[in-house]
Amino acid sequence: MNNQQYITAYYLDDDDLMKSVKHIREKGLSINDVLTPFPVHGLDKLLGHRRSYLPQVGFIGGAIGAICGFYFQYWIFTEAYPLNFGGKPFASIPSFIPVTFECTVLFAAFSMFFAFLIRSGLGLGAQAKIHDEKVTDDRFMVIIPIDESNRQDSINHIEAVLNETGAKEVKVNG
Amino acid sequence: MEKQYYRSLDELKVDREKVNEKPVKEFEAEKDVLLDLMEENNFNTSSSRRDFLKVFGFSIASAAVLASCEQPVRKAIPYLNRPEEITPGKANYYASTYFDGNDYCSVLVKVRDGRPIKIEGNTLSSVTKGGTNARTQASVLSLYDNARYKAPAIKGEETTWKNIDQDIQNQLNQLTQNKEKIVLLTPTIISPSTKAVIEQFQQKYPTTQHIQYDAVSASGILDANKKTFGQAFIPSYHFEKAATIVSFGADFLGSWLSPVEYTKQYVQMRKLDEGEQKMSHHIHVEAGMSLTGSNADKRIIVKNSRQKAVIANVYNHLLALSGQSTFNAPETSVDTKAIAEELYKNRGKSLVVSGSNDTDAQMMVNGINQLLGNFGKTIDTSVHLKIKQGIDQEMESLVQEMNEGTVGGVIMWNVNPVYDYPGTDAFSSALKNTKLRVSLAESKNETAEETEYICPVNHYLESWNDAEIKTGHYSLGQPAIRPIFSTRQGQESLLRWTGSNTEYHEYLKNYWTGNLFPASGYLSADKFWTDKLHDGIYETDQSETNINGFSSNAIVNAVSQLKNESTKNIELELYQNVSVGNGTHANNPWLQELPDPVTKICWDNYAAISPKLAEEMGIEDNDLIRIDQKPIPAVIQPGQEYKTISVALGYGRQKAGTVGEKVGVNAYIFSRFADGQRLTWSTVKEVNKAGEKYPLARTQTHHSMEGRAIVREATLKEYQKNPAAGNELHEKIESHHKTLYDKHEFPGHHWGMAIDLNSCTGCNACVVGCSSENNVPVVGKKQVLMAREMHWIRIDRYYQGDQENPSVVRQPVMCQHCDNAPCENVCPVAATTHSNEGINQMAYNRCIGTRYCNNNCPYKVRRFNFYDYTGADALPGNIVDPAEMTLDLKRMVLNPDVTIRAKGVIEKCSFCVQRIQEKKLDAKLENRQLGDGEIKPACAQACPADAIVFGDLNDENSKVSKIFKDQRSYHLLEELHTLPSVGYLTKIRNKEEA
Amino acid sequence: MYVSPVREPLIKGKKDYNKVTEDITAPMAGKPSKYWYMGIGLSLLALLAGGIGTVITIWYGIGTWGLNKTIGWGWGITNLVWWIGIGHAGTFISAILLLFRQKWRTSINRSAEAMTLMAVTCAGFFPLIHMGRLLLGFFIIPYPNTRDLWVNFNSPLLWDVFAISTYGIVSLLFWYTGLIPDLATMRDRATHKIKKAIYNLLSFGWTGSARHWSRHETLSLIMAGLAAPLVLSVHTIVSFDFATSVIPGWHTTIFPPYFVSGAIFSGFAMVLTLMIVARKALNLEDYITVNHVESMNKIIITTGSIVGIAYLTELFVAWYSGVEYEQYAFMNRALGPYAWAYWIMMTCNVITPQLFWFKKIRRSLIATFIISIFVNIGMWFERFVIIITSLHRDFLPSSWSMYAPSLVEVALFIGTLGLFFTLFLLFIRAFPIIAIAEVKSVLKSSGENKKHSNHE
Amino acid sequence: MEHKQFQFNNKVIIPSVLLLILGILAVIGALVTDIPRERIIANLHLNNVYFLAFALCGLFFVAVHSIAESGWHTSIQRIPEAMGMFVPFAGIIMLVLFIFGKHDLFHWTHTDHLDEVLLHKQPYLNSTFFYIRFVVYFLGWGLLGYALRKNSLLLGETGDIKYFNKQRTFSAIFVVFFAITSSTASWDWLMSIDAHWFSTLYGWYIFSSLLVSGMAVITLFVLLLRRMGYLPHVNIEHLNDLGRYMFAFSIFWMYLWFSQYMLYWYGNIPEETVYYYERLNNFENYFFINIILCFAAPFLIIMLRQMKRIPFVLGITSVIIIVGHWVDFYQLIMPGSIGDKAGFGMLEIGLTLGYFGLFALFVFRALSKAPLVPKNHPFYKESLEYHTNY
Repeated sequence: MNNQQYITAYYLDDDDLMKSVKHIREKGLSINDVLTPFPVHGLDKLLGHRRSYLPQVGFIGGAIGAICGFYFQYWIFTEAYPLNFGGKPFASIPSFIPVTFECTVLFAAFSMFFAFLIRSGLGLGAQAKIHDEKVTDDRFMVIIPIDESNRQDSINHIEAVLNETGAKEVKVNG
Repeated sequence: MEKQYYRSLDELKVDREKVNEKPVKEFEAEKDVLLDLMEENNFNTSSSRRDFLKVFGFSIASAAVLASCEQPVRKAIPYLNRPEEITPGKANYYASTYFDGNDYCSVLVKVRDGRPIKIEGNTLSSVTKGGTNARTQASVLSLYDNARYKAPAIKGEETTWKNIDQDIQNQLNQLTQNKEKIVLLTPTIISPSTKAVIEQFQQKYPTTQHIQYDAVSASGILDANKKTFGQAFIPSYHFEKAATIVSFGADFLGSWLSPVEYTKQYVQMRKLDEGEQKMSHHIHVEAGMSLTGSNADKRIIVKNSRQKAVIANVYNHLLALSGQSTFNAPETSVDTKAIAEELYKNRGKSLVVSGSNDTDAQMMVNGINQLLGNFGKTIDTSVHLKIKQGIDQEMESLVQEMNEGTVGGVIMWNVNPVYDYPGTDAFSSALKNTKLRVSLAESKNETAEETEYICPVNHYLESWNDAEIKTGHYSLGQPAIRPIFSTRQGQESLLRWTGSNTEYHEYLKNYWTGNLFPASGYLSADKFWTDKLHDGIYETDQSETNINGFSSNAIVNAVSQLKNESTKNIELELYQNVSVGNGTHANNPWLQELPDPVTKICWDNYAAISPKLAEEMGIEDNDLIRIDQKPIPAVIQPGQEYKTISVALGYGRQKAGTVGEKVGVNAYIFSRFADGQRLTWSTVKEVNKAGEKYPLARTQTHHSMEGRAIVREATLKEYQKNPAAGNELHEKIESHHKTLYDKHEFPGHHWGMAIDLNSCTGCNACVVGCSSENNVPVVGKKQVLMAREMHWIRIDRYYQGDQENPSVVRQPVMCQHCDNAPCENVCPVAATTHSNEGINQMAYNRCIGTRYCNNNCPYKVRRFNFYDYTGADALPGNIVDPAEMTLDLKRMVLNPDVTIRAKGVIEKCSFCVQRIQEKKLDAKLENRQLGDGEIKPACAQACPADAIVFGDLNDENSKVSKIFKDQRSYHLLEELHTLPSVGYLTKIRNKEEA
Repeated sequence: MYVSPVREPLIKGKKDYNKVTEDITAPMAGKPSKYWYMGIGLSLLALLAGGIGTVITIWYGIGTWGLNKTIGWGWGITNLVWWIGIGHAGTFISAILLLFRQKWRTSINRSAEAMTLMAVTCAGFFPLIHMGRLLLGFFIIPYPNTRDLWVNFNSPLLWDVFAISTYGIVSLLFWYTGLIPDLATMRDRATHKIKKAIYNLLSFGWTGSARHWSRHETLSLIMAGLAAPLVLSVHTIVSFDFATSVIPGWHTTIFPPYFVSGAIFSGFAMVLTLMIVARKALNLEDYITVNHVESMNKIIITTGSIVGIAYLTELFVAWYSGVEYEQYAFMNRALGPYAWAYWIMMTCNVITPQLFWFKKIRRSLIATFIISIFVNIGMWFERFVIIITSLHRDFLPSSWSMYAPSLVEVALFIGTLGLFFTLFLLFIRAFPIIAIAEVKSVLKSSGENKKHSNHE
Repeated sequence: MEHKQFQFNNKVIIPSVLLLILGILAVIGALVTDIPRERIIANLHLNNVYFLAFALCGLFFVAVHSIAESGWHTSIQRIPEAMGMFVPFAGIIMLVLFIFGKHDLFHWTHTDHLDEVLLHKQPYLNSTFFYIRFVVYFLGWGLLGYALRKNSLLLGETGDIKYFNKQRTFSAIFVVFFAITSSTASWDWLMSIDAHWFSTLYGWYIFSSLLVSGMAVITLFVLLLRRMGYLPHVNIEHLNDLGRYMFAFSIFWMYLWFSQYMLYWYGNIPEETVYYYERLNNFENYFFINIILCFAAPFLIIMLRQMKRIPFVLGITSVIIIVGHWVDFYQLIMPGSIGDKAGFGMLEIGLTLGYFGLFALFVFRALSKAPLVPKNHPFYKESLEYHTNY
């Protein structure tokens, strides 16, 4: 990140947060991010976030898993090494279903989990920029970027709007 | 079946030398099956075939080395020049003769890389006709018994043959000089050349008396025949000619005289092949449940003391029927009239035998057979069975003389009277009164241990021998391996002591060329000898000529003195079972682990008591009881006579080796002499509960079929009306068979096996044969108690009907090789699959031991290696091997064609796939079709009843295909649609009601 | 969101967000109590017993167990199924209850999921140790060996390998996904440097960003959607181990759903057993309330009744089928030598849970605790009955046999109990055993203090 | 929000009656042509059972949601309740059919030539006991259904917690009763058609079929009523939930179907496989169409959240499921009862549509008898403010 600076402020209640986010957006300020200790319902809509594509990723992952899992077994039983097991046909399709299913779930879960981590920039060793340690406890923090071209005005404006909403600890943050 | 019989190694020494003079020829490619196989498998290394052979030679050489001395086994010398008859990896078969004084069998010895590994029946013999019994099958293991005497010993100190010979000769000379009696005590000798050796010995030492001693004798028959025919002999019985068989306690399928021969004969009249409508009717009178009794159509329960009365009554009725004067027969509750009438109807087509040693009883049986005109028809008096020539009175006198101190020396050859003579130490104490005690013994036993001189004899597989089992029926025994230890065969010892230096081999050859060759019609004595050695048998139509006519005077005399014996006491009956027999082979683990065909108990003998008596006395299975103070575990035996307790002989050996010692109790002490004969039953004074438990290892604990159609049966009448009688289910089930997927195709062969439940007598030969062929581990009593025996084939036995006198059915069960096998489906690692020849195959090295297949097998034929029984496991030092089967010595018996299985692996019947492959290759190399019946799995091979037929189901004309189409044919649990490749034929009983 | 006043609060006491954090993280702070040490001592002792049993089994072989030629599976597979069953509660609570919008799950899903993972670990031990050749167990992995041989995809045991490992992995991912925000809380609360570093590493850099939350929720939901059929599939496949065979008593079509419901039944019982103790010991009574216990008891009575109906259905159809083997198998269960086990099973699984029809009992912690233990025992015996009584007398009476476990088998079972409790005790020291963020999200709608004043 | 009372007017009566007439015509048509009588009876049986299943699913839906203390369902619960009112009538027509046609349906009723297996089953499969069970089922379902409905109306009207608790009790009793009778009834009316065959799972399999097809019918009625301007408060979230139910239960049905099929396929024991053998060899089209309609189609169509939120898609899926499970019942009944006399033509289509008309008449009439929403139900407000994120 470059020198972009932000103003952070927090609220102690999710309802207050919702109200103020609405207010801030109405004032034409862009909100960089909102940090909350738990998922606040309806916040996405207020912030104008799109719905995540994770389900689609999961579907594709699952489909790949299903096809691979099934074909893997089918190939082994009919091409690689066909064996007569208890008189069952080589392509003993019902027998392939359980493993196919498990592969589907496994692939879907993996693809979604890693898509989630990658998309969110999370992962083993990823460093969080911690604005306030209480954010994961009971503080709901809004982060508003400062317009660097008009720094002081921007700061003033933002602080004013935030103070209107009853935000606490409004401060400039690097 | 075309089998190549090879002559012995020794015999070929001369030929080999000849071969060696010439430059060694490159072997012909088609002979070297294995090599070609390896090449086919693209072993494209730089090593030549010859190099490979050198390496391969190791295994052969190691065996050869082992056979000669006690050097480390693994040091080996490769064959640079291959002996002519040995192809690495190919087995040779040598004809030989098994006779241990008790059982006779003409056999082929399978020798693989210098080691005898398997005994098979010799089909050329008209006596045993390729059949074997359990003990014959197991005898190969005794060769490698660690309890064998390994070198001559004087007073327990090992010595050289020279020393011991000198000592003994000195002493013998001394005794002869002093005119002191020398006794040569042997079991029945049926070897003509040995008899000549003994005669030679007697000439050298004239005070020598030769006594033949049979622990379980036929002295009664000999005596009776002496009285009625003027000569003590045993005739030839012909069960195959008898439409009605009445046996009074003669267990002729299990232990009486010549069971293999009789089984062969008996089943001829029991088989209902190819639409045969008739079978013999078998009535069996006995007290305990014997193998034969359990096969009878009608089993009449009579205690031993009353059997004579039954015989007398039958005789009396027959006298009446044939219009002769009757006598005052003691009363009996048995409907003897019906028996007599049936016999009378079948004059000349009936056979009455008795297992009793009571001369009177046997004479009456002779009288009955005479009245029925059976002599000359079902009983041949002109051909004598030479087995069991021991006269009990001679032994009795000997002990008396020894006690009196009139016997100077005793040479005991392969006898064990200290163990098997009646009373606890009657013989042992008598023996102490002799000056010279020599033992010619094969392995550790009670008698030898009480002698100063132990001269170890060869195992029969290391020995030359001959036998005349019946008049004119000769057979030869030849060594299949050089003596493993410093042993010498008995004949040779006797020859040495006479001062002769002739090798017995020479002696034998001379005897044959001198005595038998002239009448043989052969032009060359050498040719005669090599031919007979190749065949193993030499049969002539000689007959005994000096038999007097039948005289009934003695019988008349005897019946006039019959008393109405009646006792309320409990009687004790002693019998031999099919495994341990008379006890000689007690140290053979295959036999010890062989479940009794009736009780399914192994590793012990026990007191079989009737359910009623047990209830009265409050005895349960495994309760220790005391019979005249002697503790013995009890087993409740359905069909046992109310007040008879049966105990098997042959157990309770005190000195026999690790396996056989202290297994069970010695029941010989209960046998007794009466009227000059040794009897195997007696009355007991008291029987009481000891209040302890003694767990008996039993391989089958549930005895009812629970009304399931497992063994299907019908009566002969029903069968005659409808060949599918008892098997109606089969057609019904077949018609309902629906499948959700098509059967796999078996384009080449589809192996199948048919088992005739009518023929199977339950003799267990197949079980040992299988163990021997397939290296089936022995697990010991403790593991059997935990139901972990490993047998690949078992004989299920079920009782039906009331427990007073139930009917018995048996069913050999091995892997059914189902085409829809529930076991194959579930193996996660594909260790068990179906071959394209219909075989359910196990890849042992792939198995990880989930036991899932075992659970899923409806037949429960899969066996799991719970411990390391074989030493094949990767982790050393945790072997469970109660029978010492992992000793290098005993491992020599392993069949190299069959992998030994590691701990944690499932194993099971493979249809002897190694035999299938071998025969297929043979046929391929010879560029011909594989013939039907050419392949015989070990069980089918061993079966004396020919109950098991193996072949190709894809071949319409094969015997097995035909049997499968028989209306009696069905599959076990066929309603499960497992599509087994094993079929059974319903059991048909020749009796009135179902 | 509006919540009807008829509903009982899910979180008791006057809580705010901070209080929630404080309460839930309290058990991890400070030194463990002496009870904790006693507990872990006992658990480790049990684990040691299991370790000894394992070594004996591997060294001497399966012969040290009580199995025989007829009965190839005994306590080992009984324990496998039992543990796997217990492992079903966690995912069921998280996934299926989530889909069915049962809010009360939020207080217990974390620990239940953790128990799932622990139980699956214990379960996974048994198929390994019961193998005759454990050292060659890798054969079960589908790879072509030197002879190009693969594995047998027809085998339910192989399906098990896939099912159990997939279940383990997905459960772990699911559990961990839920744990990430709470780990961030722990990170931010940690004062000790090393502790903070560890939590920092484990929390994957979580900030609580609204975007992340949005994706996180989607991920949780879809994972729940995946886990729901997965949880069904696992015990279904375990049931296939038995039902695909032809053995009477095993080969029956009702097994898949009946096993699943039995699994949830036993899983809930185990969760109850532990939670009733844990809520007290860790002072979490406000979060895991009697209301929660009652809700779980309702699930127990439902699944218990389903299991009961399945028992009866099996019995009836065994008779109705007219197949003599089936009939005998069930007669033998009820009246044969193992009838005692059958009646323990019947009593514990069918009769005792019916007591929960009474509201008093349903809401009594002591009664619930006792009954939950009964159910645990009953469900263990259910598997024992299914495995042993079916195998010990199947088609051919000649092979019928009896089974009793050896000390080694008992030790192995005790060992897994030790493992389970060790892991659980470590878990409560290391991770918040209630999902902090999730509880906070329902605090307003279902908490006691804000109960009557909430409006959107 | 203002709620209209449902009007049982010509707008709904005429189409229903037309369908009913179509059905009657189909039967008459079949009678005058050479269609075997057995085929008509088997079809009547099929529809009797199938439409009874809808009705029972209605009751079950209400009962289960009451027990689970669900909130969202309150706004649509009148529809399943109304469906449940069909139960008594279904009982009557079923009884009539059994009296006249049981010999064509059930081989075990031919008591003069039973084989040993059927003789063995006689203690259960005999006409007397069959009718006794029949009466017990309908008495139980009818009375409990009536109680549920009546109590629900009272609760909706008064909002009294007493009725709330009472409803829970009735529901619990119904669920327990239904858990047992749904299995036994399916054995009686369906499994015993293949009298030799058996499957322990059968009852639960039928139950799953009942659940998913009933859910589709509920959805269809909800959509229909919305289309007609009723139920304005039912928003996309409720539809989404109904869609999720259909989706989940389709998977559940497939799961049970697979469990039963796979286990019998795997064991390959003739006495079990004969069932599938018949269907795979003589009814293979129905066999596969069944799977496609009941599982593959709904699974693929409404897997994504977006699709569940399109009423039209949901409607189409409902119809597919209803047709699919009709096929399911067809292949459950036909092979065992009439075998090669089975067919598919105007009779089958017409008769089924006729039953639909009949069923609709009952449902519409019942809907008109009470307010469409339980406005004082304690959870009703939850339902109104219902929104989901998934």
